[in-house]
Amino acid sequence: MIVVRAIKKDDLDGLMYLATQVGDGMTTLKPDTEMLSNRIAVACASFAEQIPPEQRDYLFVLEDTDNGKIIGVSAIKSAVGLDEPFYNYRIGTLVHSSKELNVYSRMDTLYLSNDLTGCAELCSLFLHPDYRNNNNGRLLSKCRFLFIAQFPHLFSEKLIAELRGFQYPDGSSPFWDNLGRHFFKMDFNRADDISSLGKKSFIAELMPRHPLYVAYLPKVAQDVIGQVHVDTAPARRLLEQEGLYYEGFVDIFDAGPVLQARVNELRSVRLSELLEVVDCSAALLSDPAAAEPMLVANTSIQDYRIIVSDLLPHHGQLQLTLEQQQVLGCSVKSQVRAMPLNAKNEAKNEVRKIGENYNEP
Amino acid sequence: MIVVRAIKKDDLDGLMYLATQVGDGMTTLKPDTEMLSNRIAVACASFAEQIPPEQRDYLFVLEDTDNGKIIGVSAIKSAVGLDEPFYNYRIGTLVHSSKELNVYSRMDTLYLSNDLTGCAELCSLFLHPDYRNNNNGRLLSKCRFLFIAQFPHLFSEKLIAELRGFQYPDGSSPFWDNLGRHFFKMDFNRADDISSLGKKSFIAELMPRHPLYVAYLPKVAQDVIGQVHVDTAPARRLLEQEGLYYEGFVDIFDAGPVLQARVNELRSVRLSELLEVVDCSAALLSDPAAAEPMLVANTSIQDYRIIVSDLLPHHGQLQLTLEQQQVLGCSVKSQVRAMPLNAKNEAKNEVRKIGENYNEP
Amino acid sequence: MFIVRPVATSDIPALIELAAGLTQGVHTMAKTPAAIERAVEQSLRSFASQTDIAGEECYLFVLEDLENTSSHSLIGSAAISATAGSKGTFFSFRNDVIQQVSRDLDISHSVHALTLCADLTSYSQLSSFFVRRGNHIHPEAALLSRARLMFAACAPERFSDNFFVSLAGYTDQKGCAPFWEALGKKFFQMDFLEAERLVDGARNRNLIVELMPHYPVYVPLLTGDAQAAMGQVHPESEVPFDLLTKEGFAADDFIDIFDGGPILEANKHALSSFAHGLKLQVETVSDDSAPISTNANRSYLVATARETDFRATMMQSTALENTQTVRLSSEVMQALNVIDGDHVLCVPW
Amino acid sequence: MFIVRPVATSDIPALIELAAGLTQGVHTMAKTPAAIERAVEQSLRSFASQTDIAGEECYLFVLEDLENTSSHSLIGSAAISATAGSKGTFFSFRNDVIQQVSRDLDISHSVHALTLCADLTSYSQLSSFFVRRGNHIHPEAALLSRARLMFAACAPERFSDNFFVSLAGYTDQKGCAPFWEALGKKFFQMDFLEAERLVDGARNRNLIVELMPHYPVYVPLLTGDAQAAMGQVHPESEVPFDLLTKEGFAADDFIDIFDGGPILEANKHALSSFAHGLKLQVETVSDDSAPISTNANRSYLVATARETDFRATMMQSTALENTQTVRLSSEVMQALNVIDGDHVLCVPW
Repeated sequence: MIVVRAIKKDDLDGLMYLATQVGDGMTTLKPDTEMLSNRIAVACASFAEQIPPEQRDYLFVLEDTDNGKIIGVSAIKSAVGLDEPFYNYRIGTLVHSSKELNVYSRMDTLYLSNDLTGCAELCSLFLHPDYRNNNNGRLLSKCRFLFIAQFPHLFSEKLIAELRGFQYPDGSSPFWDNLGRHFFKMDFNRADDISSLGKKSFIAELMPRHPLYVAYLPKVAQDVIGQVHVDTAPARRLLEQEGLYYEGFVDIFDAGPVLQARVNELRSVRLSELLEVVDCSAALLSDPAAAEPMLVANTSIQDYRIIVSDLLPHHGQLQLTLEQQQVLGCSVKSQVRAMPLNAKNEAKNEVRKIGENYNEP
Repeated sequence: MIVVRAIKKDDLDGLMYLATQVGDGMTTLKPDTEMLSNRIAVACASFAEQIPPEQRDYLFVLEDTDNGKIIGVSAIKSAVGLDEPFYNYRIGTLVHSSKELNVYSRMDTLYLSNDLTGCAELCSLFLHPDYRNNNNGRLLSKCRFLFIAQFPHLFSEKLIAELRGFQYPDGSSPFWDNLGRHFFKMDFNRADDISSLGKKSFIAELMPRHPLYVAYLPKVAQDVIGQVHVDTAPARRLLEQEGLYYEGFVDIFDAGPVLQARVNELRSVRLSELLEVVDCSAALLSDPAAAEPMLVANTSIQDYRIIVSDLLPHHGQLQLTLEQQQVLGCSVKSQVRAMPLNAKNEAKNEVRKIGENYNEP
Repeated sequence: MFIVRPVATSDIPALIELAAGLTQGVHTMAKTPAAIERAVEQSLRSFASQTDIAGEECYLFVLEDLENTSSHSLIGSAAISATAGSKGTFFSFRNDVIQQVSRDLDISHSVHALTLCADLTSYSQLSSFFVRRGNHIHPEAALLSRARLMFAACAPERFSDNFFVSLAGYTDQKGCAPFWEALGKKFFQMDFLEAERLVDGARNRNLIVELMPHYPVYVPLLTGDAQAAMGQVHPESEVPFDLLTKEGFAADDFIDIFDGGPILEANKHALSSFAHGLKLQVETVSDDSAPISTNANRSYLVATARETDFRATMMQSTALENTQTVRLSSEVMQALNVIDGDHVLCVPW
Repeated sequence: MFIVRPVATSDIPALIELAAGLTQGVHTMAKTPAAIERAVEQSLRSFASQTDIAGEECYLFVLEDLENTSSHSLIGSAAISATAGSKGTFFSFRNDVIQQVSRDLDISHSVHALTLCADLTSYSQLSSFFVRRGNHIHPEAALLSRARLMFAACAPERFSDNFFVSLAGYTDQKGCAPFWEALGKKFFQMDFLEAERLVDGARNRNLIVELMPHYPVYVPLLTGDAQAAMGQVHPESEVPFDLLTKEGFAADDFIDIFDGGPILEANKHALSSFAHGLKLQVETVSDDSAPISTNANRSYLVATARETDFRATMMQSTALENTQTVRLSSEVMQALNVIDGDHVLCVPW
């Protein structure tokens, strides 16, 4: 069976192997033993609630219980920007109008901002290529929403996810080439190296600080503001279905969108339910014809576990098989939190692609 | 019976009378025949869909059908800032940090912005003092949400409501006194006159355009940013229960909060239902013990009408009395749109006060 | 013989004729008959005013060819305003340098930015310079350009301590300005010549602050064309540019908000007419037919030192640097309307 | 008799003793023995350098009382840096004026704002001025302050064309600066003296751009105390302030980013030592016991015109304005280490 669970200390080897499978473009999962073991240590302290909520980094792994292999990872960082400034461009509007000349110009502007400081962030999702099938990708992404629904008091008001911005097939970014490059008098490879070390704030210090009119940029750069990389489009739709929106914040390098949501408006917070576990050996409570995949999680933070099950809840009860109960670490009469894996308006064909190309930075 | 309906040309006298009952602080409802008849003309053209959606101004009146009196008014302006710039301060964050000195300063900033340009606005709510009882205040406010739910295609992505900011009992504003006044070298009475003519943009031109750190202001001014006038607190809660949030935009004069929502996240859009009208003479379909006030509206834009009824819908049907059907201009088998008047989490005692002190500018 | 003198009402027809040769977007001289009449009236009022601080005055001068007895004797005009912002705030772009520092990357570099500013509002402004057949530096063009400053040197209380001139910037054959395309057009939503026509060449109108950007414009974000046009002078303004830089004006700190053309500015002490002007007493040459001196090999501009009935012309003379008096020919004396014992201001050519 | 000369290694103990009299947050002279040693070493390197453009040099001078034979003969020090930003960008607040216009209200007014800028980075900077018992303008204080500029006038290629001095601003008895309270403290989160200690009085460190506001600070939003402190000089800096304004420095355009103290600046042509300095040849007085002249009623500062072994002192003399030579007493010649025929720079007192 496939389960997502809180990471443990002895997952280092498994995570290292997974990291070697990650290509470029994912700055937070590099095959570096020291970096990863540090991160695991922070994650374990997070699930154990040994460090303050705003310092936590919840790391989830996808395990194939048949062979004990770790085949995917995803994370929630409790708060961004508290160690070093977290920069974005915010798109604003300025109106210039003159009645005398009968001119009304509504102009988009870019403000270098740290407005998202303190938000929780979804990040570091990676699924092994061999397992990009069934519901694995969606489980890996959505497990985090159910976690937040179970422990909303651990999170700040807002949740964000940074998505990769538009690139040409050669990897170049028309936004960077027409904006950042002018202010960054340094070889691009060095910029890239620094950026991949997560040192974005160093680069932001060199970016223009006064508001910029978007109209100053060539059309090719204007057009990609808030656009995702073609491979990231399915991930964007999935997050939007969970209640995240593009609210005008973009990455300072490639103008990729930041999606954001109020935690209490998330689909999982609004619609997930606490249910009582009922054994499966008795007659089915719900109509098997109406079955649809449900995310089902236990309520333990320290040993958080979540699976996909096919039976619908009925009057506050949910039937689980013995194996499912074992994998979740629960038993009859335990409480579990559950919600449909797919949002009502999810176009199934699209989200099937999740996990294939999903790259969170 | 009490009904809210689209305003009509011959409501001028009724509206004029109402306007004479309005005190200060409400800039959009002055007892000025020309101004009001112009506004009614625009509103009639709006309901008749004779002008483009972004120019519309939907004006609703509360009528006591027993005596034909107009006893309240409220409105939705389709889009702000398209005639003259619509200014707000936006609260942003800037982080200044130096590792060398081990200093990390997270600073709130004020940006003069036109970001809300094009949003729809809730405005002009006033209820005659004699009728500030029962559900009249809430009907008058909430009728607009059901209207939006019925005709969402007529509205832009976002809806806002400006709320009056904090004032001392003598009517002075610590925010204005410590910010605007420094830049507005003009007698305050003149400023107030100009502002009450709706000429805010003229004043905004004199306000500082570069981002301001909130920390520059005295604490007494910092503290009232985003705070409502004490009389406006119930209105704020009501709007928040319908799905509006304070997202960091405030008035440039008194720093009163602007509440905003995505139209498709409004409670009315998410939860209201289209129901079939069923006569009341037959047996009650729903449990009368479970009765709770419902907002019920017809589906006509030109002759929009909305009342409060006490019976719950049942399996897509709603029972209405003959009188209710007549007032709504519908009959058996007609479609109506309905939702519970009160949001689940509404604290009833608080919202009772709505209408008593509710003043939208 | 050429003289510069204050404009008179009778000059209006000649000015209207002269204005036919103006290029739109280049010359700041009044173009329509109505505007010319207004400028002349304002000048008459300005010269007649009793003033001891710089205010709304604008002094208009004409260049006359005394040897041309036809109706075409008036061949140029030039003006000087007491303050650029007399009727509002005068806007320009200031060339700012913004320092960008990243400690951890050990990088510190400066970025150029243009800031809309009102710094020149209280300066005195030279404008409206135009000379018929003016594509080379003729001495009379220099006379016309510099006579304004000699007047200012004679009546410093009428002017600011600082002067500037905004010269037309680069436009292509079609009247299209690359700097405007990259900047002003995005806010004004119209072509350069249309905008110049609507604002009537002015840079002191409130609509400018309504439409132009309030935040620094980072130069690296402008198109290459626009960056190249910054501070570049229009071919038709090269003559005044050369004359003015020779006089002591310097371009660097400010450019025009519309076409990016250079704005030349100077403190009065940096200007030849102030720094090297010699106030001397007139001494009549007894025998007018004889040469003034065989050593009269220096060229000077000479102007009346009085404030009313100002006149300026050119002459040859011996070196005047260590003298208290100057000998003028009767022709020059007549042209300047001075007599023995009057004072004149002489500036080396 | 007082002389000013370049610092020598042997002066270090005396400088350390001198530094005991410094007030923190007021004096920019090096305070710790290690910092003093570094400053002396840098000065020795700077004087020894062969340079024709202004770079990282910093020249340190000392004031010596030749009549005091005790170990306390060294009574002051002053420095001049070739460029303020040699080790980074020099930051200051520029006094900007922002124009606010509302057409429909028919209002146009200007608002003062302070902009963090790097404009002074390439200027030469005077600093480290300190004289023991220096609360009044003693002639020797003037000698010390001005000798630096006389050196610059003799070796202009070593310096910028523009000079500035930042003087300590107003602080109260407790060392609290109202300007800092209203501004810097909000970003640095520490008291004024603590911040000055941490940055070591420097204004050219990257942490400044990391912490200080990047947007103009509107002056009307500052507290009344802070506004009053803008450009106000600390009582202990009144002597240098008076000396420098007399020399030709002007305060107006810039203030210090920490305490709001005045920054005085000038183009070299505005400074007496450049504008009124007379380069004259030394003529020995034959009979040293006789008075040089009964008309020796003018006071001059006199300095060696050479770049190495610079010396400056004061003397009485006849008027030197129209002469090519100057007669020096043997005492002065000895103090300056010059002989007959050498050149010296004389500046009226």
